[in-house]
Amino acid sequence: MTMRGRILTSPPVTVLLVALAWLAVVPLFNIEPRYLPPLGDVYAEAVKLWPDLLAGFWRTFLETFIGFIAGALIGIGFGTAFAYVRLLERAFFPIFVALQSVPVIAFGAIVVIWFGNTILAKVVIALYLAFFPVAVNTLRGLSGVNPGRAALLSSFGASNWQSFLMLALPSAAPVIMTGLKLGISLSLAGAIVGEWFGDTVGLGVLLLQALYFEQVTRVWVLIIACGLLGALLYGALSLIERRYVWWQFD
Amino acid sequence: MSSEGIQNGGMAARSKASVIPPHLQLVNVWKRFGSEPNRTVAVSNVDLSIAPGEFVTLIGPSGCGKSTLFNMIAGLLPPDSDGSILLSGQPQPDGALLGKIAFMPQKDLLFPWRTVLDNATLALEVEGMSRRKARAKAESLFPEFGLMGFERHYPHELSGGMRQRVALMRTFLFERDLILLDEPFGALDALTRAMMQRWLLDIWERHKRTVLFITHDIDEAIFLGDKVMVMTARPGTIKQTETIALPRPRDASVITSPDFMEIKRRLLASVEEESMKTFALSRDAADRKTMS
Amino acid sequence: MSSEGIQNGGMAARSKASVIPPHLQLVNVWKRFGSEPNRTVAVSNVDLSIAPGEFVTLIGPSGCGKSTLFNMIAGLLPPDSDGSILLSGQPQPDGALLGKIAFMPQKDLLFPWRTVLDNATLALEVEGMSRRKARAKAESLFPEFGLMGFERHYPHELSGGMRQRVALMRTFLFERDLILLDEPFGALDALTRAMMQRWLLDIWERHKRTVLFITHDIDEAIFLGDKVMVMTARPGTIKQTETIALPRPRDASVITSPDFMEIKRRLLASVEEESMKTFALSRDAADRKTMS
Amino acid sequence: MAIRLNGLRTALPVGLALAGLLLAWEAAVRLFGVPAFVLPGPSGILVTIAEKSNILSAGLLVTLTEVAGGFAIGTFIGVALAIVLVLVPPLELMAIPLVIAINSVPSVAFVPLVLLWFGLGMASKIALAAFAVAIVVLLNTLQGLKRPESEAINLLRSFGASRFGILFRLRLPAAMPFLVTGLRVGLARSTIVVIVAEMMGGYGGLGQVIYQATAMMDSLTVWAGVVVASMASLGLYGLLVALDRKLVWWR
Amino acid sequence: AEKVSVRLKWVAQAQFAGIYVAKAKGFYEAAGLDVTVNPGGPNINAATLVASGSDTFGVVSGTEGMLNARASDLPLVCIAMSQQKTPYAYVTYDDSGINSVKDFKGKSVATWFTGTQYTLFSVLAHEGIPQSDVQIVSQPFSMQPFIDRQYQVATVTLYNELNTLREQGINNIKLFRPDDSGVTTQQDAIVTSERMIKEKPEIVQSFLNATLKGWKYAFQHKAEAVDIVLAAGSGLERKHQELMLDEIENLMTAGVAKTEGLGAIDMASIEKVQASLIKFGGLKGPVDLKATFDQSFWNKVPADDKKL
Ligand SMILES: Nc1ncnc2c1ncn2[C@@H]1O[C@H](COP(=O)(O)OP(=O)(O)OP(=O)(O)O)[C@@H](O)[C@H]1O
Ligand SMILES: Nc1ncnc2c1ncn2[C@@H]1O[C@H](COP(=O)(O)OP(=O)(O)OP(=O)(O)O)[C@@H](O)[C@H]1O
Ligand SMILES: Cc1ncc(C[n+]2csc(CCO)c2C)c(N)n1
Ligand SMILES: [Mg+2]
Ligand SMILES: [Mg+2]
Repeated sequence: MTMRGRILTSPPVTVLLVALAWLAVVPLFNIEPRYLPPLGDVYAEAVKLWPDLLAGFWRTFLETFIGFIAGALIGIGFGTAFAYVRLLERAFFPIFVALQSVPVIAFGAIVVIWFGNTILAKVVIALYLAFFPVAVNTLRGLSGVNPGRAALLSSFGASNWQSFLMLALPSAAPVIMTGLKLGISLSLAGAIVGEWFGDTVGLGVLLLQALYFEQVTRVWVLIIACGLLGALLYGALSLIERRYVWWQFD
Repeated sequence: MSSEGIQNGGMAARSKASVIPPHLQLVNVWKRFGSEPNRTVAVSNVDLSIAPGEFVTLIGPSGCGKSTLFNMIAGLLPPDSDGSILLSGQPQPDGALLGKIAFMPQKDLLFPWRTVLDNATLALEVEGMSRRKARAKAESLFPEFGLMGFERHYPHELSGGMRQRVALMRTFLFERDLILLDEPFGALDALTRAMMQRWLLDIWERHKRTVLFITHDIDEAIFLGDKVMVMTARPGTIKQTETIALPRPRDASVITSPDFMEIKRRLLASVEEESMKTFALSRDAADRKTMS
Repeated sequence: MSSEGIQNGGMAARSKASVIPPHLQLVNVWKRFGSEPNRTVAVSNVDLSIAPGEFVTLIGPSGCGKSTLFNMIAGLLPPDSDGSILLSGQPQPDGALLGKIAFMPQKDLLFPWRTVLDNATLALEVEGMSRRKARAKAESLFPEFGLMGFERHYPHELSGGMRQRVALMRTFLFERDLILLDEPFGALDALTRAMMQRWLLDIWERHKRTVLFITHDIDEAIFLGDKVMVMTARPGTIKQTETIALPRPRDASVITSPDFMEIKRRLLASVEEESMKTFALSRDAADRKTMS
Repeated sequence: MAIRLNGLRTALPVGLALAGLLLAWEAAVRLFGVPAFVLPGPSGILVTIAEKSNILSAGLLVTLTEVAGGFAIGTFIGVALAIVLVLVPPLELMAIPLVIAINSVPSVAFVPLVLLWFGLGMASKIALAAFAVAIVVLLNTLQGLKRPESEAINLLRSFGASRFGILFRLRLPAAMPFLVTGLRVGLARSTIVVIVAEMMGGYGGLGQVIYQATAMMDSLTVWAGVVVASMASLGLYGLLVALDRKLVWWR
Repeated sequence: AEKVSVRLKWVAQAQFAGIYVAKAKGFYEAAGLDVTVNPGGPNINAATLVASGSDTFGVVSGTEGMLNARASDLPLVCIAMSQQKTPYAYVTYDDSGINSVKDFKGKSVATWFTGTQYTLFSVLAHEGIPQSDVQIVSQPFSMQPFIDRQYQVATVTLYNELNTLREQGINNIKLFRPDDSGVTTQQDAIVTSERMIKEKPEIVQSFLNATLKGWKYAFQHKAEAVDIVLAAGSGLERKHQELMLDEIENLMTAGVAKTEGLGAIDMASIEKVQASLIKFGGLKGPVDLKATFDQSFWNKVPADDKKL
């Protein structure tokens, strides 16, 4: 059972199974290409699109990555400030929760006015979306530090800075990680949609064009590419988590 | 009756104190939480005095204020202004005690992201010792604490008894003459616990520090202590101080000796009275809660 | 030495069994986990026999297989095929025991989303009793269990002792003649624990069920039991069965009586030997771990 | 009295901060003469909200219907699938990697396809929201359903409970906090995807209002739409927090 | 070289061939300009980007869009018009029972709400149909809903969507052209901001000269122009772009362009459009046409660069 389980759950096997199912299902049920094009067509389209696909993948990755890192750093900064300055939290945290609900994607057009047509506009959208989950989770993690441990450190005569570095940050790290994992997928969505506000390269651009020129097969290629990028980013974070932040928050 | 107990305990401590100053002395220490009408008096009117090198155990029912008292002695909570804490005869203003006393809290509170070794050196690091030096110093204690070979393990890989020994090692490495141990063996099963007690006495006899030790377990209190202090139900105060004249070094057989039995019988009666009170108190509280 | 103990225990049980069939009988019960080379033998060659209405306590070092044994008796784990479990003389095939025995696990396992009352009626609900009827039945037990007024509270509002009483009430409401209690008081402090023990005896004397009770605490085992069984370190087997002839009803003073002391001394020696073995075992395991 | 004072104490800092921010915004816009198409002042936006209240409320109604519908359907599907998977462990082994793979595709990437499949009406937005919600709810609920320790499951088994008994008495209640977390993440994703889908093609909704206003260079209406959308999504968030308290009352 | 940018109204495609050719062939460079071409998309407003100064120039909207922009106080100036005929048409299936624009009554008609809706409004006004009699819906940038018959009438551009439909084998359709209803609007205005005109008129002039030169070259070397476009946009289909360029040539060389040259602004048609917009309420009042459509730059473009 466990042996079989391990084989069944390994990613390559899943990919293979899905591919086989795809191959079988399209002719079997005579599915129209607009619902699901044959896998062969999708593959051919991917090959045709290859250089653009690669360039787009890299560009979208860059936007997501820079936006995410910036958003994470700022988020951790604000979360920390909120955790340590009660008044700041009481005054601004509710406003932040409200701002989190602002659909930036809806006024990407204006973001482009503000930040120009550079990569910056997409980065800012990705940043904005990643920022909130990270800030909220940082606050949650830091304010959930076990008071017993904090007391222990102060009984050793630790300074606030020592307590922060030795205790608060590591004990909040698992919660912050959760925030980061939420943030990265939002960042990717932000980067893709951000590209719809005028750009030349990127998975989002290709997606938009594919729709404009009614190329359903290409939409599938792009969905798979987006999924791959998403899995890559999320997987990298999970790996970092498993490696460096394996303990539990209590 | 209970006020008499305090008088006696206080007197005895004071007369001893006149020869060499007591290592730790508490004079009329109170701690009140909140303000009327929700005031909780956690600790009331505690006077006590501990000589250098003494091993004093403190028992009392759950919630009677033992941990609160420890927090004050460790400098984590200021006592109310009507009392004072003296260390080797010196009164200690608020905040002055932090960093002066080795304190081991009720739970082991190991840091899960640090290895056993790095948990042990925590206090040394806070004091600013270099990591290399701190580790070298800690490593030399590992055999004695029965933790050889576990230096690079993480706390979650240890059994309860081992975790407790790591926490103790951490406390011992923070080299202060006065050690406060808040129920260090509370989470252990009875058999492991018995072994740890004997081991602790062994360590103590070799390091000769002053120890103040909280427990719920009368056997443990008698087995370990030079003196056993009994606290009353909340508001906690010292009700009785029993000097344990059992010879040292003590081993397991002491527990079944008639002298031990005699002391235990006396303390049991005293403690039980207090336990009953807490029981009644908690019931009252619940009643009040359900009514409101 | 230890095989002798088993023989004696087994013989005694069997001779009793010929008069009225024993309530519970285990014959050559084994439990092995995993397959070679990672096989763990948790329980080996256990023979025991409990008469109806008897209160049997089981002690043994941590990890010796006590909970595994209980899981088998409760029907949660099938014993290895070379042994069998008999209930009132009837052999029980796999799965047949589920629902026949009232089992209280090591943790209280109260459901935080249920009120105290609804936690107590859990087993009745599973049996299909209507909610109204189940509640009525449970409510009548509240005074006896010292939980009056707490019916609508949630578990997190209770103290440890109260939670444990709710778990016990849940077990008692699942009206089966055989009750398995796995260290019910393990998480309580010594004082609360002492009170709970007396209370449990009181309840037991009134309800007269057959009880099999796991503990780590020798005092507890002697104070409560008609018989104390000692398990060896892993692979756990019954090493010794001690009949406790102390008169009932027992009260706190029994603990300090010479008879009690005598039994305790005997058991202590036996248990300590096993504890030392586990200690050594765990060290071996750790050594092997660090080496690999 | 005490409660009112407490309320005031929490409201006061936020109120002051909010007022300060809005004033600074208005002042900056006026002082530097920022044109409306770059950034209008809050007063202008407020006035526009009032003026265009019928377009906005019509759009809001559509968007809310879509989000709510998607939420309901997505939650149902997510929970149902999670239950099936927990009851049939081999299925879970096979399905989970697939679900995780699908989960890593940002849901906005599906917008074009879903518009093709379900048309421009509300159905496509509901489908997208349902999809976004179902995936997170499935993963979270599954995690919650598997949360109970084996000891608790064994306790119920010892009472003679069946799989379903264990599911309803133990697994489902234990999964509630996880479900709520899933809903919270789902809310963020579904509002984004619904608004984006409305912009890409729709007969109504706030996304379409914002889209048309963008095209018509009517930046005040763009901002009015954005503010209304934010308020609505904040309201939904509040609703979820309340639901959290209701579903997970025992914490 | 002066760094400037030009914002397009849509994604890179042959619709903007002249711009890409001017850049690729070095016409801009020769004019002392370092031009970045920024594509547009469905969700951004190119006009706003130029007005705000984010982009220096733009190929945005058309007659109605310019009027609307000025009515919204955007400091935007049109310096040339690319397409001389209305590039839009309304399509319906042969079996829809719709035989003229008059039959739109009671039907659902989709059009782009990105300014294009005003053309529809004008057409309806000219045909004497009240807007409220027609169910007008916002058309997405995909034709699929029309293919699925989610509405009876859809809007197409002659250079793109119409070809898309044909490529998908949909030929059972008929077309209604605004010009046939007497509505002619110019599209793809080449614009810049008032500030540029005031501060750097010479840059504006250079840009316009090079752009029109690019267009002329594109029409003279179509295959090369398509190559250049394909290199600029990712994943474009050659065949589709060739068809697009053909149609764009039709549109850009019609009307006044035939006599006066590429990019000419047809003030007469603009006045007519403005009058009809005001008539049905699409515009509150007349705007300053002189300021909106500045012909002075176009007039100074060397004939060689613009005359066909
Ligand atoms: N910060 C606080 N505010 C209000 N009440 C407090 C506070 N800290 C402790 N108390 C109360 O003071 C009383 C004493 O608590 P304390 O933890 O000192 O008891 P304890 O004797 O250590 O109990 P235990 O044996 O269970 O550890 C308790 O009733 C507790 O609820
Ligand atoms: N499912 C299992 N698979 C493998 N090993 C197991 C399993 N369950 C228990 N064990 C092992 O069997 C041994 C006995 O475990 P058990 O829980 O019965 O001990 P115990 O006597 O109840 O200990 P404690 O006093 O700590 O509760 C342990 O070494 C444990 O690791
Ligand atoms: C939402 C949307 N708006 C416009 C178009 C068509 N389109 C592309 S470029 C352009 C300008 C023509 O001069 C037009 C009208 C579309 N497909 N989708
Ligand atoms: Mg305490
Ligand atoms: Mg156990």
